[in-house]
Amino acid sequence: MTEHFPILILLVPLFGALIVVLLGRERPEQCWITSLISLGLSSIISLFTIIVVLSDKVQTIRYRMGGWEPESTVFEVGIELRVDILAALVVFAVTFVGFVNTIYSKTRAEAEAQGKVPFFYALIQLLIVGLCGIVMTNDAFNLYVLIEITSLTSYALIAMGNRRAALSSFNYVIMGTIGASFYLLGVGYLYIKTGTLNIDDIRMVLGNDKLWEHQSIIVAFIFIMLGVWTKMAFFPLHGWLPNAYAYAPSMTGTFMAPLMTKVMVYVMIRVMLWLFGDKFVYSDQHVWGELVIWMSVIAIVAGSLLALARTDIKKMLTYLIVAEVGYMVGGAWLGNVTGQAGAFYHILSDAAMTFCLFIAASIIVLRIGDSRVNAFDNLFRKMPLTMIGFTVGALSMIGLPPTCGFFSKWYLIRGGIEAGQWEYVCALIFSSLVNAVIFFRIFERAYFGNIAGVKEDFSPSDSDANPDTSIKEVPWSMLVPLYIASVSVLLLGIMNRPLFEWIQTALK
Amino acid sequence: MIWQFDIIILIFLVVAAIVSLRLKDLLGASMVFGIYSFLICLLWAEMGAVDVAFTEAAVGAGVSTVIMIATVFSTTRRSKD
Amino acid sequence: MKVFGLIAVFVVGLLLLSATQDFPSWGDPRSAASDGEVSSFYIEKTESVTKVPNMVTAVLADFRGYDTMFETVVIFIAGIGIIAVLRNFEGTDSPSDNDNDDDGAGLLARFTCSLILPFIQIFALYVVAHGHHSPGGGFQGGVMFGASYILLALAFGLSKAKQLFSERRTMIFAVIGIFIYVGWGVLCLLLGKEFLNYSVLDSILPGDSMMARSHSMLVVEIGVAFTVTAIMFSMYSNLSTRGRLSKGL
Amino acid sequence: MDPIIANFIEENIVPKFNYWIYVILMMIGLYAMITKNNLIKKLIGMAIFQTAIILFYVSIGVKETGGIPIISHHGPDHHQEAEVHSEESSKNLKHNIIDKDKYANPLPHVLMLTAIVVGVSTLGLALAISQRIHKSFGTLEEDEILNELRPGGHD
Repeated sequence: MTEHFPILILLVPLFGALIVVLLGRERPEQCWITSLISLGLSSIISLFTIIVVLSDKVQTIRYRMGGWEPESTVFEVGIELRVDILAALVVFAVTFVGFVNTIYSKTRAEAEAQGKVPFFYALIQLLIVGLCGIVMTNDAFNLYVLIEITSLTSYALIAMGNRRAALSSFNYVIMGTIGASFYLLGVGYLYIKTGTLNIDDIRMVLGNDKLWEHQSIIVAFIFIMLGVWTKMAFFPLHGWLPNAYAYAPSMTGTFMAPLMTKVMVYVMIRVMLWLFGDKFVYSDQHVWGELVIWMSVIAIVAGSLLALARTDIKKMLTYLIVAEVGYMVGGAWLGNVTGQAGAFYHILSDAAMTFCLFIAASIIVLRIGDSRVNAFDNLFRKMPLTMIGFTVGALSMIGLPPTCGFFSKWYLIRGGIEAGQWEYVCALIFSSLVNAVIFFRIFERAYFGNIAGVKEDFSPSDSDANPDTSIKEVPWSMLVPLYIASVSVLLLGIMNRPLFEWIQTALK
Repeated sequence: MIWQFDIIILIFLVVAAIVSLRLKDLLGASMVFGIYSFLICLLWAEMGAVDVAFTEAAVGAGVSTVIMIATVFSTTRRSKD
Repeated sequence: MKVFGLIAVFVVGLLLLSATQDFPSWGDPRSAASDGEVSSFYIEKTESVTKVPNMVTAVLADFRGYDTMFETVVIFIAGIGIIAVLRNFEGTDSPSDNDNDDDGAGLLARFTCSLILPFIQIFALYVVAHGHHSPGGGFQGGVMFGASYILLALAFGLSKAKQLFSERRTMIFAVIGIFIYVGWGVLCLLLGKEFLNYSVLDSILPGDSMMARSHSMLVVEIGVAFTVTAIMFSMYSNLSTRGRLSKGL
Repeated sequence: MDPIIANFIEENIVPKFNYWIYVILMMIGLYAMITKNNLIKKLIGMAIFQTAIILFYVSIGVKETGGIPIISHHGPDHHQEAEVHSEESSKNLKHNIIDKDKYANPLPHVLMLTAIVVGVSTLGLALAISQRIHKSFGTLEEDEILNELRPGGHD
């Protein structure tokens, strides 16, 4: 039974999506329950997968689709799934965030999906299928198909919002197709030189035949990296992300912001270490190592400054995501295990804290009716329960112990010092300072209210007239996800040592 | 695989691609895109990829063109470039 | 923007061209991809292990059946995505559009269509069923079957086509298609082998395990055809009416 | 002609003509996707871009000596097998040796079937999104949409 866990994680939400479509528009309540059950089941299975992978016997589950054992050939002829501890952790993060986000969607889906509730739940479950598949597959072309599944679902989910969401979704279609097609081109260049599509086999052929110096392999690497960077919104290619996530329906934004870019970072690490191998990527003959670290420094600085310049809280958070992507790219390219493990640990912790912050921000925007920070007067008094969750996420983003943001940043800085990349270390510290400025600005506004004497072009809305009656706490279906997210931020921080050790052993 | 045939279709392909992008009338552009799909389907049949050619004939020259024309009819034919 | 685009495009093009210099020549049978073990395995062993002469069908539905399952899911996503983005359940956005009746094309077009529609549909079924021996398969046949409904909608008006293939019915058909495909894989799982390992199905299908693979390919192709037929029609009917499904082109 | 250029053409362009055309088509499509102002034109560029990549993949699978990837036991290539009765030949399949140079590589074809499907799905969804944009902005030109957004936009 345990050997079938990888495919079961995928099949349960897939069936959930089919059932939800069959249920139809007349039964939104049952659609919610169905997707809650299917995602809950899927996250339980992925939790068991972590336990199985961590047990003494099994370290890596390999699952051959269709049972095609390579008999006469050395290479795989079918498609293979490969689940190690890294994949199991990310899959658990994906399914668990999906599950918690479904709780959050309970009231919002009916309000924001305009009578298309079943399609929303079906698309979000298929998105989860795609993300889990991306993480687990061991076939370069299958990865492309799954990337397209996640892209198509996210185009549709974003375009379900208002008219600006449709426009940003269109830009996302263009950028996303360029990214995915570049990835496909890179895989084609690898295939023409190696004759196989299995990730492990490609690495083996590249190593055995000494293809590393070939121009086509170098070009393939550049194109795969460009494609993946486009999908993860690495700084100069980030154009599609802020508008898409800020204007999407809130329950879509809360799911996609924590996960989409992080899963693509996982793909990048996997491409670097498993598809091409560290001997190729970190080789001294290529100039790109230093270059990418500098690009990530620029991404971190630019993302932080752009976030500082925004007053709209959702836009601000999306630019912070751009900066966080810079952290992870830099960490993965440092060339030592500490940096890679730090980048991987940051995938998990960033997913948790972004999820926490996005839920809190969505709740606040929903209740205030204004997304500008200037409208956040006295929020600590009006919505204390929400603001506690927001504070936990914000402290983690700044990087204060015992939240997970502190530890992941700590490992990344340690990796940077080990590699001697001081510009990267400086950028990380600078970004933490900027984050502190950003969030303490919000805290000040929310705790003390508008300080008298400061003139602003902010017209007081109705909420200022009777602050105590109009703004109330939100229903439990929104607060519970927020608290689960904040608790997981703290838990990931407390459990940092065992997690980090698992990650390090898997990377070695 | 006949390479003379191959080269002629490839050149036509480039021409069709440029024409469909230069036309200011979106309906015409969609039609020329259908021609482009049909040419590329011929190319694949000639290269021995019969299944791909069949799919492209049904999808590229058929359904893609139809849904593109449907969109042009229900939005606008005008294009500035 | 134009200058920037031109520079970006030329950089990309030059990079790609610089890599073609160490490609094998076009059509070289000894190139790594064509002479590699995987490709040779498919060409030499496909017929002996699956009894299907069309290698493309065999690789598509069996060796890489997991890819094809997701290919069907992609089509399904496109269908429900278009409904989620465009469908307007509240009725018309401008009432005047609904006034004139939708009665399709002229008499000649209707007559021709009613003559050729049955043949299109039979040929589509042939393409699905004969995919093992000739080019074709579930996807191509499904597209043709869907196209026959599109033709019906063009000639007789969308309302006529919707009587045969209502929106609810398209969704059910699309779901049934994926259900057949995935369910067939789950059946292998229940019988104790890997997902999509058709060879274990010889206990319930006639013939040995190789014939079971051959028959199972037909089953999953039928599943693909269901989904593709339904979604192709759904795509057309939504896109041609701006999501109102009231009046076609 | 300059012998160096002639040599370059001889070695790099003639045997790899397909790869050159695919790069040119890809550049056309990419240029249209980046610079075109009309949304439908961008999508046509996207479709051209995708077919260019499919052209590249299909070119990988071509063999000069190879035909279509469907095994035939009655074709002119298999005289000795054609004499044997077809039922017997399927029984003795294991003893038949299939010459792999006679058939094109099937794997790129399979991959490209999937890519075509992905392409048409993306196109359909993108057309739906552009119809929605047209419904709320009344135009498909990118600059006109951005102009309309500017006064009220709080970006």
